[in-house]
Amino acid sequence: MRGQLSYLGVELARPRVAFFELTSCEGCQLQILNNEASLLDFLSLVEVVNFREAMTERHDDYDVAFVEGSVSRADEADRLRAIRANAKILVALGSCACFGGVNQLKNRFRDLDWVKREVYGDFPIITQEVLPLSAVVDVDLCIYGCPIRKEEVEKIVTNLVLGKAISHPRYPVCMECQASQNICLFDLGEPCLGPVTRAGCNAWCPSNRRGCWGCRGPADDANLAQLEKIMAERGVSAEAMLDRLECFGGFATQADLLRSAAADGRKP
Amino acid sequence: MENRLPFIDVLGGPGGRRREDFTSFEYTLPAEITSLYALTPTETLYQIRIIDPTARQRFTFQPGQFVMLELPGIGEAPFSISSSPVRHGDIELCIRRVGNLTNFLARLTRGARVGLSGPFGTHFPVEEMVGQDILLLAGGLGIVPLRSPLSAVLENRSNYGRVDIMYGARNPAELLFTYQYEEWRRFDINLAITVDQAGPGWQGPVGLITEVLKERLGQAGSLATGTCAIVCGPPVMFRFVCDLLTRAGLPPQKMFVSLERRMHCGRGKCCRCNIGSTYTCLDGPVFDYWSVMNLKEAI
Amino acid sequence: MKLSCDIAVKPLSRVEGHGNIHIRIEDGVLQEASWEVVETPRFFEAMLVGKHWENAPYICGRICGICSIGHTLASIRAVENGFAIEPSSQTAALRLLLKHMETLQSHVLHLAFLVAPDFLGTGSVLPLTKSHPEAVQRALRLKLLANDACDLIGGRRMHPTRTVVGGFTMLPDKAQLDLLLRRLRAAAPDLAATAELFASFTIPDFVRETEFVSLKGETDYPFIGGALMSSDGVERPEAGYLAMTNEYCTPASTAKWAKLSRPSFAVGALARCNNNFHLLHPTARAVAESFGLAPVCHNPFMTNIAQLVECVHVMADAARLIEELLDRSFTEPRQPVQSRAGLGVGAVEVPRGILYHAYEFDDAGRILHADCVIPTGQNHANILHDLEALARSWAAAGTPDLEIERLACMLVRAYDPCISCSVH
Amino acid sequence: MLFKVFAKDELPKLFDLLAANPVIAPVQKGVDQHGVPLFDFDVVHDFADLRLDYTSTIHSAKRYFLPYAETLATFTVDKGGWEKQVDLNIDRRQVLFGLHACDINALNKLDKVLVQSAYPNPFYAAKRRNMFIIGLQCTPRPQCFCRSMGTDFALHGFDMFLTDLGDSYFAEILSAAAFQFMARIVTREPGHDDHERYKAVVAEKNGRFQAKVDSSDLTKILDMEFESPAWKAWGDKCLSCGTCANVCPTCYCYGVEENVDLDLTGAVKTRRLHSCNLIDFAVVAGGHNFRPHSHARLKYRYYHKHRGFVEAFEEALCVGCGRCGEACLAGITVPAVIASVREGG
Ligand SMILES: Cc1cc2nc3c(=O)[nH]c(=O)nc-3n(C[C@H](O)[C@H](O)[C@H](O)COP(=O)(O)OP(=O)(O)OC[C@H]3O[C@@H](n4cnc5c(N)ncnc54)[C@H](O)[C@@H]3O)c2cc1C
Ligand code: SF4
Ligand code: SF4
Ligand code: SF4
Repeated sequence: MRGQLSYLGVELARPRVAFFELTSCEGCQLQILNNEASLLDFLSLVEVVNFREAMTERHDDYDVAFVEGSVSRADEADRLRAIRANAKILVALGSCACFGGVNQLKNRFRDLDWVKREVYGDFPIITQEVLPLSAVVDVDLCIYGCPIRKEEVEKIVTNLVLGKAISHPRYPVCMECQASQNICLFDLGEPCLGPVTRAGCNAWCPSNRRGCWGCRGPADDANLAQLEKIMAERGVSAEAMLDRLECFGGFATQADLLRSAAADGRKP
Repeated sequence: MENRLPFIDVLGGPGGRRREDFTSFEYTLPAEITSLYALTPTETLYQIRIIDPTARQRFTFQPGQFVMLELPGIGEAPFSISSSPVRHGDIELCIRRVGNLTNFLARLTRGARVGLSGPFGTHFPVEEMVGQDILLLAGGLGIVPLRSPLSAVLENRSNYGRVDIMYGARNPAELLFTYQYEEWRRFDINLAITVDQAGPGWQGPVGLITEVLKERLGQAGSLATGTCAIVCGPPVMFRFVCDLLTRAGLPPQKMFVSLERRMHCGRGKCCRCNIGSTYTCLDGPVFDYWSVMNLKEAI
Repeated sequence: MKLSCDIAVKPLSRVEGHGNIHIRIEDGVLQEASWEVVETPRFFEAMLVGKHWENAPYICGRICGICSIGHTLASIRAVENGFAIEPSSQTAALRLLLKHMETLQSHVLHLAFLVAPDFLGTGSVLPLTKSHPEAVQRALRLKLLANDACDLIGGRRMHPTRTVVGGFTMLPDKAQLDLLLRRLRAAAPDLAATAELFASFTIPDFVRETEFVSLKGETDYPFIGGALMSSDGVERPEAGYLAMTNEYCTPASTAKWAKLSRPSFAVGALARCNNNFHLLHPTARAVAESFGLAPVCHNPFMTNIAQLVECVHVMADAARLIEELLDRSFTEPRQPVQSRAGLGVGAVEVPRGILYHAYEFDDAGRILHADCVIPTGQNHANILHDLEALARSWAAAGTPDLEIERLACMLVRAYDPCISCSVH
Repeated sequence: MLFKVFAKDELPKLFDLLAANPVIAPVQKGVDQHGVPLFDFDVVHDFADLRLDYTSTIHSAKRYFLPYAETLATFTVDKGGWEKQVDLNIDRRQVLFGLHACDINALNKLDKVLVQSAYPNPFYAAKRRNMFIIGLQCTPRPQCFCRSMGTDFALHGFDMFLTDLGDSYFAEILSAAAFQFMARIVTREPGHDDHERYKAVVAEKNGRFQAKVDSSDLTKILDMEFESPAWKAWGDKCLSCGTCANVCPTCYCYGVEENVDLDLTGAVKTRRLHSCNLIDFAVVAGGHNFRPHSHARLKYRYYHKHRGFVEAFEEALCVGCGRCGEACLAGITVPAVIASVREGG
């Protein structure tokens, strides 16, 4: 039913792919199912051998493992290591996997006992500091975004099949935002992390008049010091800048710096 | 309907424009790979022939010029023609695997279709070198563009004086065109080869190409008047080699270098190869050293 | 007759998140029936502490990828209620339309991709692309329509970008809305054919009496805000949600469980249908009746049918909303927000049931304390009790292992659990 | 050149005649946080949507000639080989209604490099030739320095050019097509009064310029100040975001991206506007970056525009529209950069 794949006379292997999730909202996997128009083409390009969200069958011999979510418990770290051992290519799918995502927001409290009590009272529960995949295993490829963009996943998978290198834009979101003819949000009085965030989302948020919150992490050579000045000049509070920087974990280092600089007692 | 302004077809419709003007862009000649020969684990020599015989015959080029080679959806990139200009649209390209296009090319087999456009750029003025001594200095992949002027010289060897090739590679395994060295020597070419690191069985010199050049200069103290140099290699090499040659009395307009920049069109439109006012694709890739010396950021 | 079995499904597939089923029968006697939720907690409620109100909908939408729109809307509603902001009628209409489209996309995804394989005897939708290509294409078309609509109104189908406290950052283009209306109308046959497919399935016959909790509609089938009700007769205002949920921790689960008049209750499409049947669009009611779905239905497997009925309802109601929106001239999309100290609660019916977000604010509008009660969390106890009852009957009947496993999975799947969301 | 004068209420009639073709014109896109209207070019259907009183647009009209992203070629691929299809992405004439002189001059500059040089770009040329352009006299803003760049008046590159004389328009007619359209509305020959009024309007305009760039000897100064500390200072501010290139009417540098279709039966080659301020602009094989620092890239932008282009075409690749300075969040403006480099830091 599915013949050998080939392109320009070069025979291509159909990769066996598997999807896994750790601590996450499972949205990035869902984005793949959200590919209505091209889902069937996508499915004929690869052989899905493991996708718990969509299918019951599973196999452990896969070439490419897409892992969504971050690591927040010891058992997850073990699962991740096992996946790493099986996979030829391990892909971090989405911001949780790449940077810790929103999950890492709890790391800012340092005091994990307080965090547990706040939600579960005295009931015992296991959790640890939230980590991106790369803190536990080697990651071959990152697909950024919260959520990921299906067009990007399709392009990446096509390139994987073809053996083309996967490269992300190295420049910031502004580039795509301006090319979308948007009014810059700063002109509307809204803060935006577009000038420092890695492009590739096609300025998803600014095109909808929502400032960028940096879900794709920093662009190469991001000039955060200048953005801080710009925000301050325009009357954006340091807190609002920090909220955005710390939201998805991509700017964790800078957020930590800002937070300790502010030390504004927001910690309970 | 009279308010509708008539459409102007720039490719051929009214307006009396020359058709060729506008079709040179994105116009690729269908070509085929007639042979692939792996020179090293990373470099392959491709023979590429324009399929249409008339177009093949019409495709003429000068040594040092480059073509844009295209594979759909994989990429398009500039490559120096490495073969003799006598052969027209049946060219040789020596390509190093560094990225998408070059890696995919290496997976193709004989008979595969590629798209070719060009030739583009400036060339080494070998006709003007008649009667003179020629120094060919190459580092690494730099030997590839030098092979074309070398072929031109070999076609008319007696027209030229002393010809030296000084060629450096990182290690013996990376040396290109080893099978031709004997042939070159037979044509009375002084071939000096050096490597950064010796490998098993390596008898020749170890060290930088500048050392080899110093040795050559040392013999005569300085260079004979009526010497030309052609230099091609990584950016750092240019500076050292050209400095040495300048000190040896070679005037800058008699040294020719071939520069490499990122290119997306080869036609002076994408600006990616731009160095100040200069387009590497239109004003280069071959420059005399005088022009390059005066270009900020060139080397 | 077979008398013993030990079945462990670990983890259950074709659901959102990780949950394990374990059933052990020895000599015809049920020894253990468990529903274990092993998902890792993310501590959203803690994350919000100290954050300015503006963060809440943005962060909380990330509780769940499937119902991110519902979470965002519940979060926005909680903030707006806390600050006593009344959304404009334009905002309310757009939010409801957005909500409908999320309901449609989520229900279709569940029915066609996660549930249908069970009835057609496959492990996933993949074989169905060959055996039932039209059915798959139909579902894909419906999902695409719903997702495109979410893009149009919310800016993005998942983790919406245009929805903010006070309204929207941007309004949809009217020409696009008009196109959506035409697409909605044209999609009716796809939904009808999907209903026909489900009519050909045999829905397992199982009844266990339980309590159903949902929003209480006044004039419309309820989705966003309003009073809370249960089929056992409990009624509470929105802000009194704690009295409806009574969350507690249990060792079997990293999610909190809930109870009301009985040891467990159910929320979701079946609960909504049971409690507000008379408010369904007439065409939806007709579909319900054709499946023999009438209040109060106590067969949890009928949740799938209730979802189908709701698809019909939301498509019809969405068309009405768009017509209304097209008739009015749009005003400013966003109203100003003035924060104040106090508590805000937002209750929203998301695909899997009633969802609550509640925040307590300080004077500066920062969150002092947050609480989110997720529909699947409220369903966990009911799922367990259903499993126990079913397992007992299987033990008595000597049902074969494979059949037990299949039905147990189908039962849990019928609840369309959103497990990672319930743990959050 | 032919001059005509017509009453203001004739303009909607002219618009309606031209509206048989797609019309692109300045419209209001919103207001900024201080209530100042924001304009941009867009396709219009109704004369009432036109904002001929616009100051400047956020983005230039460049994208109607050089789209930010454009398909250069598509390929069909099968077992036997492949075919390339090239479409210039334009199949009808369009009308650009209300372009200021600076922007017309920007097109004239682009013509030089994209049409009147070796290997003309047919994608640009086709759109340029098929754009019927109505120029419009502007009211300079404080940040406009077109007068310094010699681009405050357009001599060619348009079909007709309108100047608002209060109750009527003064029209310069350059093309036969424009002449034919003018014959369909009520016009009259300009009289002495009209000439006087025209000159007064122009004098008034000239008096409004505030920003200045001293471009005398600039090519040489840029060379001499190659190592100026000013570059480093500006580079530290630069966000390397490419916004300046996106809004600029004359920036045309691009990159090409090739993608294979998901079903492996075709491919697309896309041209995408790039910016010399982006970090990867000058990266070559092996990852070597010729301009790894933002100051080197920023300097390069000025080198290309105010030195390289001047050497090649005897004019700068900047029309002084001020858009880049206004769009730049870091506040990097052409007059300020050039002044500081002139001073040697
Ligand atoms: C005038 C000229 C002549 C050349 N002649 C030869 C030759 O004879 N043999 C040969 O092997 N190579 C030659 N090159 C280099 C060759 O063009 C690049 O190696 C090629 O573009 C890589 O393409 P790719 O798709 O495989 O790599 P990509 O996947 O595009 O990129 C891989 C790496 O190469 C860089 N790169 C991309 N495009 C270029 C480019 N145009 N020039 C330089 N680096 C680039 C990328 O930044 C990246 O670091 C020449 C370059 C020029 C400008
Ligand atoms: S809205 Fe954001 S991304 Fe867009 S140009 Fe402005 S700062 Fe850049
Ligand atoms: S605009 Fe920013 S927050 Fe939005 S998707 Fe892009 S990178 Fe993420
Ligand atoms: S002022 Fe800026 S935007 Fe305008 S033409 Fe000059 S460089 Fe371009």
